[in-house]
Order: sequence, then C-alpha cells, then structure tokens
Amino acid sequence: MAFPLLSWLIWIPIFGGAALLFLRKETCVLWVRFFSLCLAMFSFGLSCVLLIGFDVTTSEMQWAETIPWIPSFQIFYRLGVDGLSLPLIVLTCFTTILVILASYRSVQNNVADYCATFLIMQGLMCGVFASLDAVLFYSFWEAMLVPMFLIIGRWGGQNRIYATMKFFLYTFFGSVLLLVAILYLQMVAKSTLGAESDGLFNILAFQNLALTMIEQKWIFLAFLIAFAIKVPMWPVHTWLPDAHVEAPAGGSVVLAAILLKMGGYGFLRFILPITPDASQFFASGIIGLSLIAIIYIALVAIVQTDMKKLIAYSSISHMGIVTLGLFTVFSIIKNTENHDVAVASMEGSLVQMISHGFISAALFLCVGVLYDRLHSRLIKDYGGVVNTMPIFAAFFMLFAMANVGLPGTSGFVGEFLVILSAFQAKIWYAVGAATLLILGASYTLWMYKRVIFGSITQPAVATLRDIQGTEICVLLLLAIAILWLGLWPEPLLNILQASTEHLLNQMLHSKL
Amino acid sequence: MWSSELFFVYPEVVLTTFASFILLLDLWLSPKSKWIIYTLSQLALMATMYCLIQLIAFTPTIVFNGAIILDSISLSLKLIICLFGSFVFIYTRKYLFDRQEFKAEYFILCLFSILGMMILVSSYNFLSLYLGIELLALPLYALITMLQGNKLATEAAMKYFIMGALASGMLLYGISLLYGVTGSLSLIAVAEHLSISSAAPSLTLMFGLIFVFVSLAFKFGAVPFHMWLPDVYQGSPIIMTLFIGTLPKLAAFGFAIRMLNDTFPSLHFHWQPLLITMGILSLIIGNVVAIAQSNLKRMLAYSTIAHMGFLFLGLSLGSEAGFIAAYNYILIYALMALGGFGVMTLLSCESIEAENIQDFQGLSSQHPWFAFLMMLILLSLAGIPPFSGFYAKFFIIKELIDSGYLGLALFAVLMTVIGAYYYLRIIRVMFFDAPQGSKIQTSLASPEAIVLTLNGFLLLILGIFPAALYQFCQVLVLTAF
Amino acid sequence: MIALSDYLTLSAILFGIGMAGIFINRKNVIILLMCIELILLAVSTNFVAFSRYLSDINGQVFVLFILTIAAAEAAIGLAILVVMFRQRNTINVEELDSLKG
Amino acid sequence: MFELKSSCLAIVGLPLAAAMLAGFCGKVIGQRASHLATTFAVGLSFFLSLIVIKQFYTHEISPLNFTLYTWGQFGHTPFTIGFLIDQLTAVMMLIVTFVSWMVHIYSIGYMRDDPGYQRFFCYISLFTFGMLMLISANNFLQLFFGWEMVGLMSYLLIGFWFKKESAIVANLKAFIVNRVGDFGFLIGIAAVLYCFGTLDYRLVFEEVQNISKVELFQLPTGYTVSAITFICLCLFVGAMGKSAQVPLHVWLPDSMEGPTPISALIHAATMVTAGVFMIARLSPLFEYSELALNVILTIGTVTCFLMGLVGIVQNDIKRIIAYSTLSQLGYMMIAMGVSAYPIGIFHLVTHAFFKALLFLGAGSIIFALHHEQDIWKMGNLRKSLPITYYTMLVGSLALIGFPFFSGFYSKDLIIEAVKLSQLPCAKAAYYFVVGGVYITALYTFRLFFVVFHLKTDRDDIHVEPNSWVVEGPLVLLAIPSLVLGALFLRPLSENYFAHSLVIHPEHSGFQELMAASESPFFMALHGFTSLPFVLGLLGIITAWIGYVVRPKSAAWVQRRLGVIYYILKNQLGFDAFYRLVVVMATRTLGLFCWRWGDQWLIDGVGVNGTANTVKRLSQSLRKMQTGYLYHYAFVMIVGFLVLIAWLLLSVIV
Repeated sequence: MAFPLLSWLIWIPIFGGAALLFLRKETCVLWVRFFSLCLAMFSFGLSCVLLIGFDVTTSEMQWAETIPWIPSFQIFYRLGVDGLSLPLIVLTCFTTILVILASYRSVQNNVADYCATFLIMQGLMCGVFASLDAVLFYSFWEAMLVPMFLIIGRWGGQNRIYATMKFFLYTFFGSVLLLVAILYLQMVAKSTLGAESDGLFNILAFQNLALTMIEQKWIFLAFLIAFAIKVPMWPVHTWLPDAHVEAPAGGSVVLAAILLKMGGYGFLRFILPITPDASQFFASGIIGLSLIAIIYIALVAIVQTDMKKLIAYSSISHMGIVTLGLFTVFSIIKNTENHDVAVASMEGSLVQMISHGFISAALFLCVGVLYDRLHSRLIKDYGGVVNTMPIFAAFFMLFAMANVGLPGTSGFVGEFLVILSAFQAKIWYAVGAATLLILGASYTLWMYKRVIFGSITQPAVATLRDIQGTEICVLLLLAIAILWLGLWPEPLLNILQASTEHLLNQMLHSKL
Repeated sequence: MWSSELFFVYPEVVLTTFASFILLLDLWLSPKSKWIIYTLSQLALMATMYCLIQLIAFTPTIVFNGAIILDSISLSLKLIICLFGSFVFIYTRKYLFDRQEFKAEYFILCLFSILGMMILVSSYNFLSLYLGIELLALPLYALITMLQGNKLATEAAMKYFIMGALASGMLLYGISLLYGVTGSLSLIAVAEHLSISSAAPSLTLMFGLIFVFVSLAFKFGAVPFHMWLPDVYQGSPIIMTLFIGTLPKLAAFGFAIRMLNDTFPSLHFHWQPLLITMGILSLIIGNVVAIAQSNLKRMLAYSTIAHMGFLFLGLSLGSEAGFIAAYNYILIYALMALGGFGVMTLLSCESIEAENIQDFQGLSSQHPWFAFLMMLILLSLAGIPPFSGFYAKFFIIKELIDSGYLGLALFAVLMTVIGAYYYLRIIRVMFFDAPQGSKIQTSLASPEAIVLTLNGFLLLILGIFPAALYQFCQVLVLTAF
Repeated sequence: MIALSDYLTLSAILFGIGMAGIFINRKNVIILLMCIELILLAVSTNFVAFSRYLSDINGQVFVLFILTIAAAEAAIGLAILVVMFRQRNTINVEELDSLKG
Repeated sequence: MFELKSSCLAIVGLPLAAAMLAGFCGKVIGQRASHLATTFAVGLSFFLSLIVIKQFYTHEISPLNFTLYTWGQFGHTPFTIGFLIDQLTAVMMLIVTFVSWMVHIYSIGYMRDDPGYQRFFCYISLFTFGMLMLISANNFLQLFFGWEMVGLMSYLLIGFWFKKESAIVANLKAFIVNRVGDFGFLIGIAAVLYCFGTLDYRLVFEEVQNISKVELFQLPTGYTVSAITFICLCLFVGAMGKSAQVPLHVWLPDSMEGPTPISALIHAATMVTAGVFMIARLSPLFEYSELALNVILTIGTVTCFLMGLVGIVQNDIKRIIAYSTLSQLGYMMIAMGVSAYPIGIFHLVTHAFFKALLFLGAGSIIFALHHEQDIWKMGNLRKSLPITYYTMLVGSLALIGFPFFSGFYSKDLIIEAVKLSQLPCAKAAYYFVVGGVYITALYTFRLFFVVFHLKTDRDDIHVEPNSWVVEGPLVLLAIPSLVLGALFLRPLSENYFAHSLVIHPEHSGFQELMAASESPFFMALHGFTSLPFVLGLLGIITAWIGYVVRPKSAAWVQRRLGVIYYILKNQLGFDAFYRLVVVMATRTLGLFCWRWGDQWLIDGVGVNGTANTVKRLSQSLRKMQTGYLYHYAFVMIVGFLVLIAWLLLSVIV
C-alpha cells in the first residue's frame, strides 16, 4: 500500500492538538504557539505534497486507503481525494496556519486549548473531505461540530452561548437527517449488492445505486436539509450570522472558510451524484432559494450595523452563487446540450467555494484585527481607521474588493463562471445572480467607507496602532492567494476539470 | 466435587461468602482500619470475576433443575456487572472515606445487590428470577436511607420502595398467571407452551405477559413506569445514584433478554408494539423534560429514561441483530452513566454534593481534566461521533431502518437533537461560565481519577474502534441464541 | 366445591384492592405497606390455587419464598418509615413531595 | 527592428511596474524617486505608443493579436489574457499615455505637499495600466478586467482625500453606479458567450453575421428580442455606467471631489471614454442592431443636451467642466449611435486633450487660489495667471468647436453625421445636437468670463504663482488642442480605422463626409458659415453680455425662470430620485427582510419558536411529575391498563 498521506493529514493535527492539551502552563505559551504553528505548517506541507502528486487527468480517487473499520457492517476506513476534495483539503490546511498565526495577538488566555481545538478541527475537516465511507464521513462531519462549539463558546463574545447552541443544534438537526438518509441508502445497497458486498457504506457505490424517483426525492430532501443548513441556504441560514458575530476571529475564519464549504461539498459528493433525478426535479426550487439567498441576504447585509454580521450575511449571499452554479447545470444541459458550459458552471461553484474561503477568512481576520484593538464590532465605533492604520486599510481594501468580485481577485472567477453559465440556463438566473455585483458592492464598500475612510471621529480610533509582524504576515498570505487565484485560476480549474466532468456524467445519468 | 452443580454457581457462592465475611468483620474493625472493608470488597469482586472467567469454557449449561442458566449472555453480563461494580467502589472510596462515619454497609449491601443481579441475569425460571430481583432491590432501599439520612434520601427511598414493591407485586401476579396457564415456572416451559399452541394466546396469558412487561419496564424506567426514577436519582446520595444508575440497568437487560428471547419470542408480534410505544414515550418524556431540570442528577435521570427509550426500540425488533445492538447500547450506556455519575461522585466531598448544574460552573478552569472527561461523557451521551454513544445509537438506528422502521428511526434521531441541547448545556456551564464557589480538592493521581480517565477515554476509544465492542456483543448474542 | 375461578376472582379482587389502596390512600404510609402485603397475599392465593389445581408443588414453594421476601420487605419498609417519621414527625403520604418536577 | 509584441507589453507593463514600485516601496524610496519612476515609465510608454501609431500610419506594421497566457477555461473554451493591437488601440494608447504623462508631470507640482504623494503616483500609474489593459484587450474577459480595474482606481482616486466626507461619499456613489453599468455589461458578456461560444473578439466578429438573425427570447408581450440587440443593449448599459450617460451619469459630477489631476485624467480624458471606446471596438456587433443604435443615439442626445443645460447653472468650476464632459460624452455617444465610429473616436481624441487641458487649467486656478472652487469667488484672474488664461482660452474654444480648433473638426463632423443618418431618431437628435452647441458655448464662456474677466471688488484673492510642472503640461496640452483636429483629419479621411471599425453599408452615409473634408483649412473656413458656428458665437455673446457686460442680467433671468433654474440646479432631480427612492427603497427592503424575514419569521417563529415550544412542553410535562406517590402509582396502573387494553384489542382484532 502506498504511503497513507491522507491519514497523516487527518491524524497528525489531531494527535498533535491532543498533545498540546497537556502543555497548559502559562509559561509555555510561546512553545505552544510555535509547536502548533509547526504542526499546521507541516500539515500544509503534506497537503502540498498531495497537490503536487495529484494526477489532474483522472477523476479516480487518489491516495486511496481502505482498512476495515466495522467489518460486521462492511464499514471501512476508506479515504481518497479527487479534484473536488483536493482544493478543499489544501484550503483547510492553509486556513489553519492563518488561524494559528492570527491568534498570536488576539488570543492570550487558554492558548494551548485554543490551538489544540483548531488543530483537532483541522484534522476532522480534512477527514470530512477525504472520507469515502458514509459512516466515516458522518463521523467526521459531526465530530467537527464539537471543537467549533467550544471555540465559539469559550472564546466568543457577549452572546456566545446562544450563538453556539444555535449553531450546534441547527447543524445537528440537519445532520441527523443525513444519517437516516445514509442508512436508508445502505439498506438499498444491501438489497442490490448483497449483504456481503464491501460497498454498503461506500459513497462511491451509493453513487451507482439505482433508486426510484420517490426514494430519490426523500433522500434528496434529507440530504438537502443537512447540507443546506451548512452552506447555509436561505431560509436555514440564521445560525450563521449569530455564530459569526460571537465567534472569535479564528473561529469565524474557519467557519466561513471551511465549514460552509462542507455543505457545498456535500452537494457535490452526495446530492448530485446519488440523487441525480431528484436533483433535476428540485433544481428550479434550489435555484429559487439560491437567488433569494443572493438578493434577499444581500439586502439584509446592507442594513447591518455590525461588521461581522455584515460579512456573515455576505457569506450567505456568496454561497448562493455556489448552489446556483451547481443546480443550473440541468437547465443548461436541457437548453444547450453543451457539457462544457455545465462543467464550467460547476467549476465556477467550486472556485467560488475556494475563493470565498480566502476572502471571508481575510475579511473576518480584518475585523478581528480591529476587534483586538477596540473590542467592538460595531461600524459606528470606527471611522477614519485609515488615518492610523494605513497598511491595514490597504489590505482591507483588497479584500473588500475581492468580496465585491473585482476581476483580478479570486472573488471574480467563481461569480464570473457561474453567471456566464447561468445565463445559458435562463437569462433571469444570470440577471438575478448578477445583482450581487451591485448589492455586494453596496454593502461591502459602504461598510468600508464607514469604517476605514473619513476623518477620525471616535477618540479611540486615534490611538490605534497599525498592523505589524504576524498580522501582516497573515494578511499577506491571504492577499497572495486571492490575487493568484484571481489572476491565474487555470491551475485550480485544471485540478477540478476531470472530476467535474465525471460528476456531470453522473448527474446526467438517470438512475430510474 | 467439580461434578457438583454447585460448581456452576461458584462465583455467586464466593461473593456471598465474601459479603457475609465482611459483614461479620465490620463488627470488629476499628474505624481506622475501615480500608480493609474496601479492599476486601474489591477482592470479593475480583475473586468473583476470576471464578466467572473459569466458567467460560462451560457455557452453555443449565443447572438446578432449570433454575439457573449459564450462557454467554449471563456470564458476560455477570462479568461486566462485577467489573463495573468494582469501578463503582473505586469511585465511592474517597467519598466514603472523607465522611465522618464510614459506612461499611455500603459495600456489603452493594455486594448483596450485585449478587441479586447475578442471580437475575442467570435465572432460568421465574422463582430465581423473582429472588434475583428482590435481592437486587432490597439492599438498595436500605442503602438510600441509611447513607445520608436526610429528608430527600428518605423520601427517595420510600418512593423507590413503594413503587418497587408495587412492581414486584405485579411481576408476581403475572408469574402466577403464567404459572397457572403453563403449569410450570420454567421460562423454557412457558416458551414451549407458547410455541406449541397454534391458536391465539389466551387472555390469561396476555395478562401475565403484560404484568411481566410492566415490571420489566419498571426496572428500566421506561415511560409510563418511570415515575420513580427521577426522584430516586435525585434524592439518593450520589454514590447510590452511581450504583443505581449503572448496574441494575445491566441486570435489567439480562432480565429483558430472558423474557423477550427465552420466554416470549413467539409473542413478538404482540409485545413489539408495547416496546415501541414505551420507547417512543420514553424518548419524548425523557428528552423533553430533561431540558427543564436544574439538578444534574435529575437531568441525568431523565436522560436515562430517554436512553432506555432508545434501548427499547432496539429490543423491540426481537431479532438477533436488534439484541446485539441493544446489548451494545446498554453496555455503552452503563459505561457512560458510570463515568457521568463517577465525575459527580469525585467532585462531591464532605460538605458539597455536586449535583446542581450551577455547581459545575467554570469547572474547566478549576478541574480542567474532570471537565474534559465530563465533556467526553456528555458528548457520548448526546450521541456525537466519534464517541461510543453515537455508535451505540447508530447500530440501533441501522437495525430499525433495515427492518423497515424508517419513521421510527427518524423520530429517534430527531429526539436526539432535543437531547443534545441539555447535554450541551452542561458543557456550556462547565466550559463557558465563570467559576463560582469554593474549589474542590481532588488529586489527579488518585486511583479513582485514573480509573475515571480510563472510563472517559474508553468511551472515546470504543467510539474510534466501535467494531470491537460490537463484535463482542455479536459473538455473545449469537452463541447464546 | 370451590372452583379455581373463585380463588382467582378472590385474588384478583385482593390484588385490585391492594393496587387501588396505593393510589387512593393519601394519608398514611403504613396503609401503603399494608396494601403491598395485600398484593403479595393475592399473588400467594393465586399460586396456591394454581398449585392445587395443577397438582404441582412448585407453586406452593413459590409462596414460601414470597412470604419470606414479604417479611424482609416489610422490615425494610418499616425501617424507612421509622427514619421518615423521625425526620419529619409525620408519615403522611401527601407531605412526601419534596422531589418532583 | 521594432518588435510590436514586446513593445506592447512594455507599454502596458511599464506603468504597472512603476506603480508597484511606488506603491510597495514608496516609503522607502521617497517622493522624488516615486514620481520619477512613474513619470518616466508612463513617458516611456507614451513614446513607444507614438512609435506604434506612427508605424501603423505608415503601414509598416499590421495589427497584432496575441495571447499572453490562458487565464482559465470555460469547459474547454479557453479564456485568455491577450492583446489586440490595431489602429484603434494605437490611437487610444497614445491618448492615454500622453494625457497620463501630462498628469503625472502636473501632479508633481499639484500634489507637492500632499501626505499621500507616493500613493497618488502609484494610483495614477496603476490606472494607466488598467486603462491600457482595457484598450488593448483582445477579448471580453480582459476588457472587463480593465474595465473594473479603472473603475477601482477611479474609486480610490475620487476618495483619495479620504478624510473629506464628500469625497468618500462620491467615490462610493461612483463605484456603485458604475456597478449598475457593469451589471449590464456582465450580462452582455454572458450573452456573448452564450451566442458565440467564445469571448475572443476575432471569433465573435467572424461569427456575428450568422448570429445576427437569432432570436434570444420572447417577451411576454410577444415581441422577440434578437440576440444581437440584447447583447448590444446590455453592453451599452455598461458603457452608460462608465461613460456616464443619463441616467447613470450622477456619479461623474460628484467625482470632482477627487484631486484635479484625476478629474483631468480619469473623469475627462480617459476612463469615461471607455464606454465610447468599447462601442467602437465592438462596432461589428453594434452595426447589426438597429435598435441598439437608436437607443445609443437617444441616450447620447439626451445626455448631451440635458447635461449641458445643467452645466449652465453650476458654480463650482470643476463641476461645470464635469457637466461639460457629460455633454461631450453625449456627443461621442451620438456619433456611435449614427455609426460614425471614426468620428466619435476623433471627438474622443480631441476631447481628451482639450478637456484635460481645461481641467488642469482649472486645477491650476484652484491650486493658485488655495483650493477655492467657487467661480464667484474668483474673477479677474486674467492678469495673475496669464498662461492658464491663454491655455484655458484655447481649451474653451476647442470645446465649443470654434473653427480651426481641434474640437471644431470632430464636433462638426458629428453634427453632419447626425444630419446624414438614416436612423429614425436622427432627425430629432439633430436639433438637439445643434442646440447643444449654443449651450456648450454658453456654459463654457460663462465659466471663462466669470473666472477671468469678471471685475471683482475684492482684493483678498491671493494668487500664488504656479510652478513650471503645473504650467508646462498646460502648454503641452494646449498645442494638440489647437492643432490635433487638423492633423487627425487626414488619416481619418484616409480611412485609417478601416481595419478596426466596421460600418455596415446601410449606415455608412457619413463616410462621404469624411472623404469630402479632406482639407482641414477649407473645412474650417466652411465652418464659419455653418449653423453651429453661429449658435456657438451666439452662446459666447450671451455669456459676454450676461456675465461681463451686464452681470445683473443673469440674475434677472435666473429669477424669471425660477422653476427651471431650480430644476437645473438640482441636476434635474436625478440625485434626489436615487437618494430618496432607490437608496431608501433598498434600505427599507433590507430592513424589512432583516427585521421581519430573518429576525421575526425565521428566527423568532421558526427557530426560537421551536425551541420555546419544546421548553414550554418541557415545563408542562414536568408538572406531571407531581412528587406524590399516589400519582406515581396511578400513572403506573393507568399505563398498565392502557397496555392491557391495547393488547386485548389487538388479540380481539
């Protein structure tokens, strides 16, 4: 068997994080930070190895590992990556580095716990993206709630209890339906493949399972609730603003950058290939919800007075593009029979996911930088920050523009691809999605104006010190990522290509 | 000598001897050497376990004219009861030693209760079954009252006693009816009678069945026979809650297997809806009412009810797979309850009984390790992977779905969501709230802390490798049936 | 000749009275103990009657055990009662409601 | 050996490199190095563009279309970053680099004491880069890239003085209004991709004939929209945003809050003409949509006329010039509408110079008067700022289209082209266009007279002399404003743009015009007899009388036409409409969605409602646990009875 790289990616951070829990003395804070940074960097290095060794020409699972886990039920510890999960894994590892770096300034108490929780969460999230067994997937999926729950609850703001409870229960509610759906699929698999088949909980085997329309519809709905909550789609999005507002900066970063992507990933891995006919049946509904998310949520974002809430709503709005891109595919095929466009649409969604990971992370870190200094997230408490923090303002501007979807930043790529292909489905889809161009600019830049521009009106702002050291480092890393992805997304698109095409074939292959 | 049938109840004999010896010894021991009582009690359990292990090779055997059965289920349950009993003793040691007057009766009566459990799980006729149940219960009534002697404990004991007596009265009435219909007290005879008569079971038999099931449900604390449970859990001293919350459930599981699998398998069609109904009601009442509790013991009592509801859903399938899942479930549940009450026991000391949720405020900053263990346990109780509590639930839900009870499975998982709320509330209190009140001194190097750590991590390890326990249960159930 | 059904009816009535007594009585704990004894007696009647009817000795053996355990139970019950009385100066069932909710 | 590809890359890349240098290392290398680097880079770009255009003119090189790298792929369709260098691009490059260069030089003096000196140079260099990207794109993606890039730089530069509340309001407004345009533009690009399957200009232009008859969709009324019309209209919405056509013009006057060099560079000479350039560049598409051309013509006419009117009543020197820019952009759009692309580009070119000149002149006045912008607080500056006076005069005359000045040639050709156009709207448009000449003259010379000639009683105007870096560019810009028209006419008549601009034979009526206007001299002479000249002269005279001879008469007219004055003063109510209706509606809707949709319905009723229901249920269920033994026993017995009843029922049934 080949080197178990994926297992390393999952377990090294988890064990490392667990080990950190024992370094609780206040005196070893520096060591803790250093050690956790090393761990995060090492994981990122591993993910880069994954990236380099990745064969972009095939949609097969790579770096696959299979070990029996619960043999009585044919449940396996089964890992593998393809073009859909690889970028997300890299993103996860990248984000953890940022979070650890960003905590250098912002987190001063319980540092060991903080870093450990994030590292453990990193491992679990990699597990979500790498697992190919449904039970394994579910285990990682759920387990990941716990560290996030603790992060929001322990290091969060005023109303953190409500927020973290809401977050946990909301998502937990969705995931139990996922569990039932998985078990139902397993039952179907058992009757078609036989009880001894090793594919009873294999996600890839689920994808080839014949299902009747009625089954597909119910499974679709169960999956949909689970993943829609995570994405989050309108109208099950209300946990996100609360969670974001209360979470510490690092928590918000991971939440926005990766957790939400797990929802999108669920769509790719479960809903679309497993229930293609139901997806087609419900596609217009999902598109409707996506468009509502884009427009309605953007409108809501405009009137926010809390920076984090605003960015949180903006996240929801941008994730609307992701779901839109995934579900316009059916319409595109029906309309044009052009597979290229459909592939582009899905790639657009995926790029949007990755790019949103960078951008929202960056924006939340920016708010975190401000919050560390003034301990306020309210827009009205700032104003004229550029006078005291010019470097920060420059970074913030870049990220704000990326959020607006300016060409040359990563935010543009996904939106561009999705809108272009949505047009081929129905003009109104594209028109609806493109309103984000206007509304997104409105809320982002209006916030930017009120926070950064202007003369100093609050005395506290005059005392601000500009970012330095680790903060610059973190924001610089993100800036590079955002610009690179915006100026030259082709390598990413190349990685996605084969797997997306494969997914498209699965989606278009009726199971009836 | 080994050819004697007595050999097969050798563990019980050893345990009885030890218990009686300790009872006598206690009279002569000075208060300073009370540790001997503890050591001897542990030794008694060790010896019993040793003897039990010796018997593994002899399963299955039916002795004493069919009164006692020694199969893989009963043997394994006995072993686990003794093992968990030993855990319980370890957890309670400090609690008892710290008090002014050391109550040796705790160990003695607990040993007798364990004896009752052992008899219960290996009983193969109604007489031994009844004796086991009574032997299990009677010492507990006494213990609850005498340990602390406060008003609540007495009230709890009284309620437990009256309800327990009522339940055993109903069991007896049921047994008498079954005896009247079948002419035998042997479980196997009843089963044979039922399988032979092709016609619909007689009314009397049905009455008998219901009476027996009521007492079974009572032992588990399933709705609507759960009323005693919250009061008893809350009113009892924590070390008694620890004991009542864990071991009798295992014994009750043995009781359930005897009834469902050995006695009434042919009436599955009739008793299945009963179990499902009770399971559903338990899930609702347990989960929903737990939300409103401010006393942790009471909350865990309701949580117990909810868990029993889950267990009943597993048992209701009546299939081997269902029993395997249920067995797995009860083992993990007992382990979780042991850990949960164990943490509470360890945090309780001379003056403070850590039982209100407020008492746990800010535990993470005072006792991070205990808070962490408690979190593991609570997450496991809530059924979050990768803790074993999840896989226990998972197997039951899987069996439900495989048997076509999709709606039931859906209902069960949705109830889990409600359940998650109150477990999380404890985690929240421990981790997110600022500490209040005095700091409790507990050393991490003490044996009880080490065992508790083992207990907590076992939940995690069994979650990461759920196959081990499942296969263990599978082997046991399959060889027994 | 008294038929089996008569015995069973008697025991059913006794059992019913016992049960009813437990939840109708709202005053005295001692009455509860008595009701429990009544239930056990009803069961014993049943067993003896069946035993006689079936010509099987097991039923009567069972009754002996029941009697023994009933004695033990009564002892424990009364002991708890005594403790309760000492603590509360009452044995009123209605006042036994500190644990609830 | 002249290598077009590498020189093109150099032209585009130099400003970027310089901007990077000034942006990242500005603090390190200091002010002097920053402005030297950027000015030198842009200057070099200018000279390279000069070589390019010369070689095009002498036919030494042919147009070049090459791909730099593949940006990404759309399915299997590659999206590339690539350059198309042809005559049109060369001309645009020349203007952009030249004006930019002038502005760079000018800014060295103008921005002298500004704390954001390096930042400023970084921005304008970066802007130059973006503009060059825009004009040299060979596909829609890169066009959009440049389009947004210049939008961003415009945003940053308008808000350059970020402490000024009005500036940061203006830049936000500019960006968002531009985004409305971009919205249409993006949809247009999507439509292009849908219809043509590619974003490459060359492939699109090759395909356009096959697509011209395709119907995209049917409106509910039964009217079908042809694909080409849809594309063109959407793209034109983009152009309306960037080139500030009514009703998306509102940002341009406000953008004058930025530093004056910016107003000259971005909001007069280059960026705002991007929309015009885009239409010209995409002329092969627009030529196939009669409807789109009519719309362009109409919008252009409306902008041209109305904005000129508004310009008459403004008092801020820069705002007057801004409205004049709007009006002139209207002229360019009109030219596009009547398919007179070469003429439109011609006007673009001449306008770039004289308008940049006017702005820089205004800047020099403002600078000299310590950032005073109200024309009524100026007056009689003729003596104190002689160079500014004369260069402004050149600019003003060019603007009103006085014969021999550059503006004359381009504007006169536009008016003639409208006259010759066969479009249904052209007849009406003609009157407005001609009328516009009078208005142009009126507001231009109102400004001119008030600033330079109006006698003031005040002595407190302290005028600070300007340095050579400020005045040098004025002179350098005045020269082309004077002569460029005449110079440009020749290549125009020789069909210099034949390769780049496509004109449908049906729309090519004006081409004879160009052929006829071979001699600039005679054309100018002829111009003295034309109606526009008369009207222009009339405008000057009106201004002379109203503001110099009898200053009170203007006030009198203002009183008599109170309502009209009020409307004009308030920019025809566009701002008020957007502020009160659009913005308020959006915010109200947002608040409604948030308070009622999210907080009340989803969270309140849905999420917390469920949680509260469970809690209430919990409270009521817990009351069942009364604590009374007899209730416990009762429940147990009832439970037992229910089970019995159920079982009996099941047995019986």
